[in-house]
Amino acid sequence: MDYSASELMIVNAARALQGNRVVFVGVGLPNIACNLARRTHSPEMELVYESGVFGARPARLPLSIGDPTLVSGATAVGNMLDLFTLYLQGGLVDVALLGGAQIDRYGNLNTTVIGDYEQPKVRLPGSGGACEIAINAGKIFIIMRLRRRAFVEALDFRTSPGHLDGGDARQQIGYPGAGPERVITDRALFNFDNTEREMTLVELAPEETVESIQADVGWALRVHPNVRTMRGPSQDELSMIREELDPQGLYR
Amino acid sequence: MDYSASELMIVNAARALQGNRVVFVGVGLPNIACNLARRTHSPEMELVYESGVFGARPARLPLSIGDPTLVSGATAVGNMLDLFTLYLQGGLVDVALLGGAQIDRYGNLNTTVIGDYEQPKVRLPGSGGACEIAINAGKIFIIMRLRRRAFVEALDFRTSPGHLDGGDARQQIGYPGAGPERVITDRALFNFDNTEREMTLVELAPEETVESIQADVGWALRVHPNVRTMRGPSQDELSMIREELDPQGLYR
Amino acid sequence: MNGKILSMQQAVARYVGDGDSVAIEGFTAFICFAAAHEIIRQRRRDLTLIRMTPDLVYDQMVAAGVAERLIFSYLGNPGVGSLHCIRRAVEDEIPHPLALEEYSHFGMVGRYTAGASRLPFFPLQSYAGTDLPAVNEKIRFVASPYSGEEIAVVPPLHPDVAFIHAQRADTAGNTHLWGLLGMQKEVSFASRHVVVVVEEIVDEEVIRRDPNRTLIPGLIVDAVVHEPYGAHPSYVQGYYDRDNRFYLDWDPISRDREATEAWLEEWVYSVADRAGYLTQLGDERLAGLAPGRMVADGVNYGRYD
Amino acid sequence: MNGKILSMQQAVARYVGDGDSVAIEGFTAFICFAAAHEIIRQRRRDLTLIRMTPDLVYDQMVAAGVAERLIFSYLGNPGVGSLHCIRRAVEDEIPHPLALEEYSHFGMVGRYTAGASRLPFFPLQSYAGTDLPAVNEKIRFVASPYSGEEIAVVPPLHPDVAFIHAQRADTAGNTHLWGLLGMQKEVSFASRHVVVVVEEIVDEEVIRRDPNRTLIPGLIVDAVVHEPYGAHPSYVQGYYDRDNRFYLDWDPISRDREATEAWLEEWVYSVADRAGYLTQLGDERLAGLAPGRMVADGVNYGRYD
Repeated sequence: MDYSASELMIVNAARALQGNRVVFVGVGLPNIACNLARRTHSPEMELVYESGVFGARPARLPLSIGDPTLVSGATAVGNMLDLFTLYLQGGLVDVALLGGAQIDRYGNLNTTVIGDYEQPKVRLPGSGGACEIAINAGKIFIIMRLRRRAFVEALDFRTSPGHLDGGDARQQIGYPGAGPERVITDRALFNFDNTEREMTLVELAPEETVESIQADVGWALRVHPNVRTMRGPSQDELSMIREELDPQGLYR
Repeated sequence: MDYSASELMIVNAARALQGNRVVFVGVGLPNIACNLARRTHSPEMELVYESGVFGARPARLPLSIGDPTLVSGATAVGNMLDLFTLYLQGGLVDVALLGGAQIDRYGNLNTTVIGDYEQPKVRLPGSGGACEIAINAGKIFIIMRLRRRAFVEALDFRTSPGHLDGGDARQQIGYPGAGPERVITDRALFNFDNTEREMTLVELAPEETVESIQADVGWALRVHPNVRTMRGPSQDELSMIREELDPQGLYR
Repeated sequence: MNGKILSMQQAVARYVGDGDSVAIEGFTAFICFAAAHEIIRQRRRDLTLIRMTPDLVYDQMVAAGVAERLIFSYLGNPGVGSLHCIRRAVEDEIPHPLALEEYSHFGMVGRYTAGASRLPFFPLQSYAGTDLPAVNEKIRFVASPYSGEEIAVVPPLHPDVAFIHAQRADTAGNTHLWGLLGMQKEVSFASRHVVVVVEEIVDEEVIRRDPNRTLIPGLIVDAVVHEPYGAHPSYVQGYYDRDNRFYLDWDPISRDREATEAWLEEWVYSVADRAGYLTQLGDERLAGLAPGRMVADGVNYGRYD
Repeated sequence: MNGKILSMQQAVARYVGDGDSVAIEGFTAFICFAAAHEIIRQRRRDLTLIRMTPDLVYDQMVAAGVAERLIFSYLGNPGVGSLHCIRRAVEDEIPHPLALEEYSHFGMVGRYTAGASRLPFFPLQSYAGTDLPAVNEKIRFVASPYSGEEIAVVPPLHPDVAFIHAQRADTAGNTHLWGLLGMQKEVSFASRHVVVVVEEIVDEEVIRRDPNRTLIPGLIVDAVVHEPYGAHPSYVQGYYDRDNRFYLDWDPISRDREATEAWLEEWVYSVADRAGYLTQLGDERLAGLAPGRMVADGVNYGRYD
């Protein structure tokens, strides 16, 4: 069956969300993944947006995290103080989806600058809510394309903490949330199921090999003893994405 | 003209409020005084209640600071967090009216206990919002009946700070508000217009003398060089109180 | 209809145990006397009662002997006078001693907010120069890392269960409340369990047509109890007025221990539930509390599809 | 009609001076482009621009050279990509250097809240273990006097003036806002001056029939500007949708300095005011942004007299 790299990420993210009640959603791929999950295995899933919306029922694909379609028909819409204090810091978010321009082996993320902070080569958007989401959400799923420039040995800037320097560093510093659990990319899937909390290759897209992935990862990659193959989208998942969630193919 | 001690307090309090825009109102006498002020010299006056109401337009005499008549037709009704943080602590309250079971020469108030805290002779209501009102409101008018048991040399408990130990003690401790400016009683009026910030007798009810007041004050009373006589209620003020503000005479 | 819809008897049996901390909040309004009376009927003991203004609702509970501790900020019969049963417990240890943990209103506001926000402390401009910190070691001070100035702080409060009265909710517990919001939202987010008690159960769509009016999301609600007039003798904005006659009547009753126990027997122990209480109260009494109409103008959220 | 009703030209002339700090807030919605364009037209300089999400509104202002400093938490064209004009200023100092003061969203939420509440600091669970405190000395840490745990704090923020767009207000500035509340309330209470910009001016009674919907009281409002479609190309809940075509069109325009200046000439400098902008935009474009109706059910507050 023919599908795009984005569609592969979306369906794998949607499947990973199964069993989670409250999901903190970003716009774009994460948003499509969450809505796919709600329409397939998790109808009870509640979508939280940092714009202050809880229990959104978007009638169309939101154009931004502040789209009016997220407000009309939502369960509750409050101010951002409530969203960040009562919902996120309050510990009600089960899982949040984050991405970044750079990621390291411990799932720490950079969305601030490429190059020096004062004289940046590229000025990126910055934290938004990502820094506190990474600290307070129950767990984190990271969704980003696997590219050499993104999977780096050392971040230019640490915007959002993953497992810091690994091991029990998060517990030591006292974060409420458990941090990154999975990294979902267009070419492979990773988890952190080891005491060092180091990113581990567990699944490969059909045409990929351990070597082809290692070639685009900036550190000596930890590989699971038996690496499986990523399951592609089903026909149902594809048609739901193409016909309902992203009819214009903005994220194709 | 015939009037009660309460009516004398109410009209003097109402007159004292002239020129103040935002008034933090307690229920009872202060409430009648504020509504009298709004209906006479200060139609622009905004009434704030600790229950979360700003700009109340009560259609009847409120039975409590949480009466539904304070909500219907108000300018804004929010939660108590907003009331205490944005309005009171935020510095928007020009003047607040407070009372107490005991007051000392510096306008410090006790509304907590008579006797020992652990084994109280009388357990009083406690602070309510009085403690932070006394600290944050622009200034304080104290309204209470002048009785020997109330005007004491030393408080059994300091619930709400006045001028503390006098002088610039408030500035030293860093309070935002200026503290007590007047004490309005049924028998005399006092201010604190001296560098020691000590309660000073400035006006007497017709039948009172400096001696009769001193007899019911537990410390050597400071007296203004020329003490005036309290102005009694006008016919208009009396009829407004008796016909509109307190028709049942609850506070007569 | 999901499993959250319970009777008050079921909700109290399930969510209130001996020794628990219980918050029946609502600042002078939305005071859920129905929950208090059911807790008394089920003869819970050693409860820590939490409320900014204990009001008649806790005066009755203390008189009935369910409480061992009170966390509060203002002890009074609003607009009337003292809470005589609580004073009897504090001054004369009748029916038994009552421990007090005392704050100002802002302090309680801060404790609920810190609890709801999972904050280690809430800073507020209060308490300095008063005797309150001396009698409550939980009131402390922190220096600002900017100016160095000291500011008071209070710690988070997490009641075991909160009973929140409101106008309407759907069966999932998504709750609309209008009028005095008090601290209903914060105490709900701060509590381990939340029981919402409403005048009306409405369709989910009624809630979703006005999401800004949703004060409490079903996500944090354990049970929804449909209990019309459940806040009597306090009031519910737009539904009924405060029954001030009862607030006045309670003063002489509560001054006398026997009269208080007789009242509890007649109005709590000998009625099966709220319905029984209302029957005893009579339709005429309730009809006299009906307000006129002042309806908010509709607002258009718009349909975006 | 009192003296608070001003034209946008008058409001900017009166409340925005060179070197001032200006907050045109509204999180992805209610973004008052009308205020931004008037500030550009009046050629203010050396402004500190404050917004959680600078969005296209500050991209345009920075391109026009009004700003010397930016206080923010997320620099992006939401759902589209980069803010190229701001990047040009930061990366290449075009038209001139732009100083950045950077927080996370929660940090900005905290700065507004501390400012609105006259608190010396706002505590939040964030920043520990990241590089943000190293590049912003205003982000500090305080130890809890209870557990000893360290928690991040941010200081109060007090913009010289805030421009707040909303659906409706009365002539005194009492403002109803529904939909995404963002931080409109807090930034208003935090600012020295507040200009409310609304789609409709309504009778005071409309506001007073729903006091829970009043987000901003006239007490803190200096001026009320009646500016329909004043938030275009962003949106106003129930009134118009976001004009996403413009957000997409801005990407290629903003990538090119000349194209950007040509756009500013055509849509800002060469139009007299918002009315002129709307005429140039055309009724058809606006008609295409009209949402369907989803109206909130009325609620009864009750008449208590």
